[in-house]
Amino acid sequence: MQGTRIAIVVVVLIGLAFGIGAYTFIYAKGASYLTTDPAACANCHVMQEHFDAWQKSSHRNVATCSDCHMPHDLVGKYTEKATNGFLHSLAFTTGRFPDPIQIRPVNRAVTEAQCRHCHATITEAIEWGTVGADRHEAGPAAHRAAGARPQVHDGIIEGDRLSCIRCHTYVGHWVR
Amino acid sequence: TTIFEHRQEARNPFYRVVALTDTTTDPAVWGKNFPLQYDDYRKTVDMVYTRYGGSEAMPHTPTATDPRQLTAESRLAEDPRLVDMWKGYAFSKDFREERGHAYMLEDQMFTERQQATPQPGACIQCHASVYVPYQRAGNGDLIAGFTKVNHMTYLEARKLVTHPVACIDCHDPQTMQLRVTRPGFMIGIKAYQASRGVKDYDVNRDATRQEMRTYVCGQCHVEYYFKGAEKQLTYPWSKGLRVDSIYAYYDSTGHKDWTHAISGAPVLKAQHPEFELFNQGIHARSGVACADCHMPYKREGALKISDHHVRSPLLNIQRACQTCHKVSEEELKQRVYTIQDRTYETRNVAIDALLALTHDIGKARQADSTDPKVALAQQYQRAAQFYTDFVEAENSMGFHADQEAVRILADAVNFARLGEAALRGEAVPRRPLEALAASAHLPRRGVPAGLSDSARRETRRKVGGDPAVGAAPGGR
Amino acid sequence: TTIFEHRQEARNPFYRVVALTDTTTDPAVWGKNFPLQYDDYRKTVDMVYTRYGGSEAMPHTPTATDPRQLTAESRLAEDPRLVDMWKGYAFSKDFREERGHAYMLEDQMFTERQQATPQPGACIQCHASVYVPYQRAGNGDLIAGFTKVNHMTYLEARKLVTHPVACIDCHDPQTMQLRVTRPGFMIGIKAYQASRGVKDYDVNRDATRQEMRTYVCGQCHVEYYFKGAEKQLTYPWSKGLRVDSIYAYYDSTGHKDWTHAISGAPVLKAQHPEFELFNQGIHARSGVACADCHMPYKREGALKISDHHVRSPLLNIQRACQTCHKVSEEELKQRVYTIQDRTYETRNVAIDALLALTHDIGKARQADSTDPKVALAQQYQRAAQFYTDFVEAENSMGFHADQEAVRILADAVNFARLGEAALRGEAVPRRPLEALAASAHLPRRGVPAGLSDSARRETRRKVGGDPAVGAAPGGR
Ligand code: HEC
Ligand code: HEC
Ligand code: HEC
Ligand code: HEC
Ligand code: HEC
Ligand code: HEC
Ligand code: HEC
Ligand code: HEC
Ligand code: HEC
Ligand code: HEC
Ligand code: HEC
Ligand code: HEC
Ligand code: HEC
Ligand code: HEC
Ligand SMILES: [Ca+2]
Ligand SMILES: [Ca+2]
Repeated sequence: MQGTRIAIVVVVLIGLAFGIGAYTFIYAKGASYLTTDPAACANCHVMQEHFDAWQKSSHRNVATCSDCHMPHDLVGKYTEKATNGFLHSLAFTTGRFPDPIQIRPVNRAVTEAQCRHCHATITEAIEWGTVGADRHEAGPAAHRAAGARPQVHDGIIEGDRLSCIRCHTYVGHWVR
Repeated sequence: TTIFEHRQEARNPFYRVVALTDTTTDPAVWGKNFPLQYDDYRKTVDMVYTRYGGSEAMPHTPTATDPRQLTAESRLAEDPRLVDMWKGYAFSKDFREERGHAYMLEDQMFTERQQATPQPGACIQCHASVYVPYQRAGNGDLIAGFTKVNHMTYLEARKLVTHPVACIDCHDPQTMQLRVTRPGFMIGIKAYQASRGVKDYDVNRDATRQEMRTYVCGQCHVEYYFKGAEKQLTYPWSKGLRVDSIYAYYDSTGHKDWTHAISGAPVLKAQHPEFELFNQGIHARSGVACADCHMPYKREGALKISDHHVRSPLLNIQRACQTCHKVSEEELKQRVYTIQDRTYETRNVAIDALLALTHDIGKARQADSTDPKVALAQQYQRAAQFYTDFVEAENSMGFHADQEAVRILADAVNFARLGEAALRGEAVPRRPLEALAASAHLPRRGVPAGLSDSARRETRRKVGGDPAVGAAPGGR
Repeated sequence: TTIFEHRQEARNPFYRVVALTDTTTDPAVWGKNFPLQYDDYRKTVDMVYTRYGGSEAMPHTPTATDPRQLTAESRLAEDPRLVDMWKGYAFSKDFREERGHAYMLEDQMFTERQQATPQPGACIQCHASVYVPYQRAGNGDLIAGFTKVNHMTYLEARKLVTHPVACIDCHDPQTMQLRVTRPGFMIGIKAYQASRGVKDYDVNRDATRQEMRTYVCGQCHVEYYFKGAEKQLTYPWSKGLRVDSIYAYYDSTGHKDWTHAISGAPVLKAQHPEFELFNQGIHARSGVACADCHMPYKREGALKISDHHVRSPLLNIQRACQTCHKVSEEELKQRVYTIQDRTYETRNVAIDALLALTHDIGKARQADSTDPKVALAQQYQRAAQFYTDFVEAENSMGFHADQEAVRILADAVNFARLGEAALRGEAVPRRPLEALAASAHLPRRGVPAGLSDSARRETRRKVGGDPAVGAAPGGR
């Protein structure tokens, strides 16, 4: 059952991608997702606010949209771009997306990782003992036994790591 | 894995100079490995005051029983009503503004309260580095050591300890990760979690890192009492953390801290319920931890570290608040003061109401001490007193949970009012909490306010649909 | 809508179909130019309830004096204590939950309060589109028209109007900019600004755009009274917007709304002080406006427009709150309910306290109506009543300023307590506000709480330095 449904979804997605989807992707400038130029993101007016806010942010000269929203490894990057590019183009075309736009847990996790990627050095003191080791390996304290309850908050495993965004919500763009 | 293995992978920024073990109490030794944290830790000797917090350095002429040259200001001198409020209890002899962690051991040792009443060994848990002493006293069993020290006299216990709270009380010496070392908290939080349906909670196993950033403070900044003749240090949380749950707990055990000298009422002293009140506030609800504000990150060279100079965030607004709140320091200070002034004013109103009742009961009791009206009124004083003191003793002057603090005071004034009614012989419920429930819990839209979430869901199901947001036929 | 339209709309927001002038009252005409806003505006007929807000559609059998087929639920039926609270006043006959703007004219026309007491023409300012009628009545002079209509009877005034609040009441027809059209507000806000040292404040000239997004609502969602025999509609703000300032204002004028039927006290009715309470809260302090939550931006195709379906934000959490608060809808709802439940419970406690006093005065008065103790107690009832009603009548159940709402209730309970003391013949100040000041304003660290900012600065200067954050010699 589950398998069939997934198969149907896949077929439909392929159909969309090559049919109307292609039109959508081109018309809505979904290809913008394949670049790292922030202005390209703002091709979609629904991204305009974020673009404007980014231009006033502390990161305007140091990090572009994709630096924060795309994984830094190449495969991950283009997978992410393709997925987001397609999903967002589709959403833009149908007009069916949350208002205000909200980051998805999976994309939030991407961003969290990106902060750490650039700020590895300065966060060493607060990340050490946790880097590369989430609770399934070491747990918050070495003597914590396995079987602890992992807790997920907005896509971040709140075991050992602190969320950067919880304190630094403003760094990329603040739309409030 | 230990930190040192991690260092290979993650370029650990700290250099291991000495080996730390689970018996290294002296923070100076830890400081060899972590000089930045140690330097800040030592700054807790600073005395700087804010409108309601921090502390003021007051010269003190050393005496035989109190050699201190500097103390924090006397809260009794500042507001003499407190002397009447605690009449008959050691607190009416000496009660001071609290100051930095560096002073905890000497302040406990030399408070005049020690002269007024011999204090138990149980006191020591929160005023010294007890982790190693407890282990020793219990021959490697922390809880056994804790129990044993609780039974001692204060002076016996005092001999076992050397330092105020130290690195080892919050950190695992191998991984430096946070840990809870206070049996009082381990047992208390387990009872609290059980009340919420979480079985067999082990704080050092089950808490997230962010929770630990609150729990290490909750080890001491809590309401407590000494249970029974064994003076078992106990956190009264088995019914919940709200003032009402704690009062209900005391009511069910019949515990009293002392008999009020003016009114004869069996009363309770609330003490620093920071953790409990904080948990009712919007910051706790938003996942903010004590350490976020009281030990915010600071940049030291190429690193950010936790500021171990634990103090009033108002002395460090930029780091403590401005990462989350993008408004000016002055504006943030004013926001805090607005909340605190409002709490302070209402606290003052509540203390007046409480004392009026206390004195009225005193008079009635002198006239006829067997009058059952007096006994009933005393119950209301007990409640008014605990509720008022819950906010008075809490150290943020309402900031940690602003609406809740003032709600508690409103209830306190109401208990004082009902106590007067009881004295006049009017019919009031035998228990203050029943009176509160009768007044407060009028259902609205089919949903009684103040229900637990599960009970609320239950009611919703009964009345059909979610009355929280229910559609009715529109008029269009 | 197709993707083409999306891109078109982005460039060309509005189409001018008809010419609007300063006498175009009918919103349907405006709707030709602004169909999206007009569509939403008409949705205010919807009746959906939340735990404390929105409204519930109740079938009503039309009668000779009240032809409505649907009304909002009776608040008197829900909480019959309100009948006693307002005994002797029209509100004890009929008081309902308020509903959408579409109903404002019919609800005012057909409330039973109209039967209980003939109402003045002054009522109409807030229940109809009066901008053009006022201009007409004053021959082009808005204020003159306002004054003239105030003097009329309600039924005379009613004949001058056709629509509930309409586009022209908030918008300039040429620029579509917001404007204030209600003389009551223009005069009131000017008096308030004068109390803060701002001279000659003209709201339509001096307010910022963000302020206007609150002021257009503050035109009606405010406490008011009819001054003198001329029934001049007046906002009691010349001493400030806090409940204490408003009460002080009424005390200084000696105004009463009615004589309480049970106690004989000269009492006041508070009415929808949303603007006043909101201004004491953290959202106002942070620069958030009514329209941000009650008329949030919504995406219509490529456009962002203001949602003219003015309603409870809890029915629209995503747009109303999530722009600023990045937490789930359910969590936001629970945050609001936590605040509201706490307010509601304390409101219930306050009402009980107030009614106990009211009845006690009633009894004492029957025994001896000339007893000076009764007159004094009545003053305390007056204060307790106004403070309680200030929160009861405010429509957010405390959300607009959570701590302040409960603080007000705490003071109300305290007034009730002091009223009983007065009845018992105890010495209490002649004026409740003096009693409040005597209790509340104990100075701390040299700075009396609750001082105005300028007075505080003054005190600071006197005690030397800024006692808010003052350094003292450290002990190191
Ligand atoms: C320095 C890092 C950073 C940069 C650069 C950045 N963002 Fe973001 N972005 C974030 C973070 C963090 C969030 C999540 C905010 C939250 O959930 O509180 C986010 C969320 C979003 C969202 C979801 C909506 C929201 O507000 O949660 C959108 C859309 C978005 N970003 C678009 C952009 C665009 C377009 C650019 C470039 C113009 C950009 N971002 C640049 C960090 C960044
Ligand atoms: C085709 C138009 C378009 C372009 C170009 C575009 N976006 Fe978006 N974006 C959208 C739409 C529509 C949504 C809302 C999707 C939803 O929430 O379902 C969105 C949502 C987002 C979100 C939050 C939702 C999520 O899935 O987490 C992020 C983050 C984001 N965009 C980042 C970017 C970045 C970075 C770029 C440039 C590399 C970009 N966008 C370019 C249309 C676009
Ligand atoms: C492409 C690399 C990159 C990414 C991704 C990135 N940053 Fe940065 N960030 C920088 C650089 C470079 C600076 C500037 C450092 C300076 O000015 O000294 C900076 C500055 C900062 C600052 C100091 C300025 C301020 O706004 O307070 C903070 C905090 C910060 N980053 C946090 C974050 C967080 C949180 C994230 C993820 C949401 C993030 N950064 C993502 C490169 C990055
Ligand atoms: C959101 C920030 C924040 C969080 C989180 C927080 N506090 Fe506070 N705390 C404050 C502020 C602000 C004050 C008032 C300081 C003053 O008056 O100078 C305060 C005061 C205090 C005081 C009295 C300090 C003094 O200078 O006298 C103590 C003790 C305290 N908090 C402990 C705690 C504990 C324990 C927790 C966690 C359970 C906690 N705080 C969580 C902001 C916070
Ligand atoms: C071992 C018990 C213990 C622990 C653990 C503890 N405290 Fe304390 N704290 C105290 C005592 C005792 C005092 C009062 C010392 C005195 O007045 O001599 C105090 C005082 C304070 C003060 C008042 C400082 C001032 O200037 O008035 C603050 C703030 C504070 N603690 C916050 C915290 C925070 C935050 C944590 C956790 C990171 C924490 N405490 C952990 C026992 C503890
Ligand atoms: C559950 C932890 C805990 C226990 C047990 C405890 N204290 Fe404290 N004590 C604190 C904390 C936290 C503070 C700082 C906050 C405050 O003063 O309200 C403090 C502050 C103090 C102070 C300084 C302020 C004042 O009250 O003058 C003294 C003295 C003191 N304690 C004495 C004692 C004595 C004596 C006992 C035993 C009867 C005791 N403490 C037991 C946690 C505790
Ligand atoms: C509990 C709140 C909190 C969390 C969680 C947090 N930070 Fe910070 N961060 C701060 C504060 C406060 C400062 C400011 C330090 C200062 O001013 O000395 C800071 C400073 C920084 C800076 C340096 C700013 C400068 O002045 O150059 C960077 C970069 C940074 N943080 C990145 C991160 C990253 C990446 C994460 C997640 C791994 C993170 N932070 C998690 C609170 C936090
Ligand atoms: C009252 C509790 C407490 C005491 C005592 C304490 N710490 Fe910490 N420490 C903390 C907290 C909270 C953190 C933040 C941990 C986290 O985020 O997981 C921390 C973090 C650290 C870290 C990690 C890096 C950083 O700065 O965030 C080091 C290293 C550290 N402490 C060393 C020490 C040393 C050395 C001492 C004694 C001189 C000490 N601590 C005493 C509570 C304490
Ligand atoms: C880690 C993030 C964080 C830190 C640090 C923090 N806050 Fe907050 N604060 C919040 C959040 C989240 C809220 C809830 C409202 C919201 O969602 O914006 C809040 C709410 C508030 C409010 C409104 C609630 C009320 O009780 O009226 C005030 C005032 C406030 N904070 C002051 C402060 C001050 C002062 C400090 C520093 C002592 C501080 N905050 C530190 C995150 C933080
Ligand atoms: C930060 C958001 C916010 C702001 C700003 C705000 N309100 Fe509200 N308001 C609310 C919430 C939440 C409620 C409670 C709704 C409920 O109980 O369903 C409410 C309730 C109300 C109600 C009763 C609604 C009902 O459904 O019965 C009125 C009337 C009202 N507000 C008017 C105003 C006015 C006038 C202003 C400006 C002076 C204002 N509000 C500012 C959030 C806000
Ligand atoms: C200053 C503006 C203002 C004036 C003047 C005013 N109202 Fe209202 N009225 C409102 C507002 C705002 C509401 C909705 C909020 C509420 O019901 O609390 C309302 C609601 C009502 C309602 C519906 C709820 C209820 O109370 O049953 C009636 C009926 C009503 N008014 C009648 C009158 C009458 C009769 C008068 C004249 C004595 C009058 N109004 C004068 C602003 C005003
Ligand atoms: C001309 C007077 C007037 C103005 C201007 C006005 N209101 Fe109202 N409002 C009323 C009246 C009267 C009612 C009650 C109508 C009824 O119950 O029949 C009401 C009802 C409401 C309600 C309750 C809806 C419900 O479902 O219970 C809300 C919310 C509200 N107004 C918000 C606002 C906001 C926000 C603004 C400004 C953008 C505003 N009002 C401007 C007079 C006004
Ligand atoms: C109770 C007050 C009120 C009434 C009545 C009202 N509006 Fe508005 N309107 C507003 C507010 C507030 C804004 C936001 C203005 C701003 O941000 O400057 C607004 C904005 C607008 C805008 C600008 C675009 C937008 O949506 O933000 C248009 C066009 C508009 N209104 C048309 C109308 C029409 C047509 C009517 C009658 C059907 C109407 N308004 C009735 C308060 C009102
Ligand atoms: C335009 C921005 C904005 C909007 C819209 C907004 N808020 Fe807030 N809210 C704030 C700010 C700013 C604070 C103050 C704390 C801070 O600085 O984060 C705050 C504080 C709060 C608090 C904590 C204060 C308290 O009283 O406990 C709650 C709860 C809250 N908001 C709920 C809501 C809800 C529910 C809505 C929607 C009905 C809403 N907010 C809409 C900006 C906003
Ligand atoms: Ca202090
Ligand atoms: Ca309503």
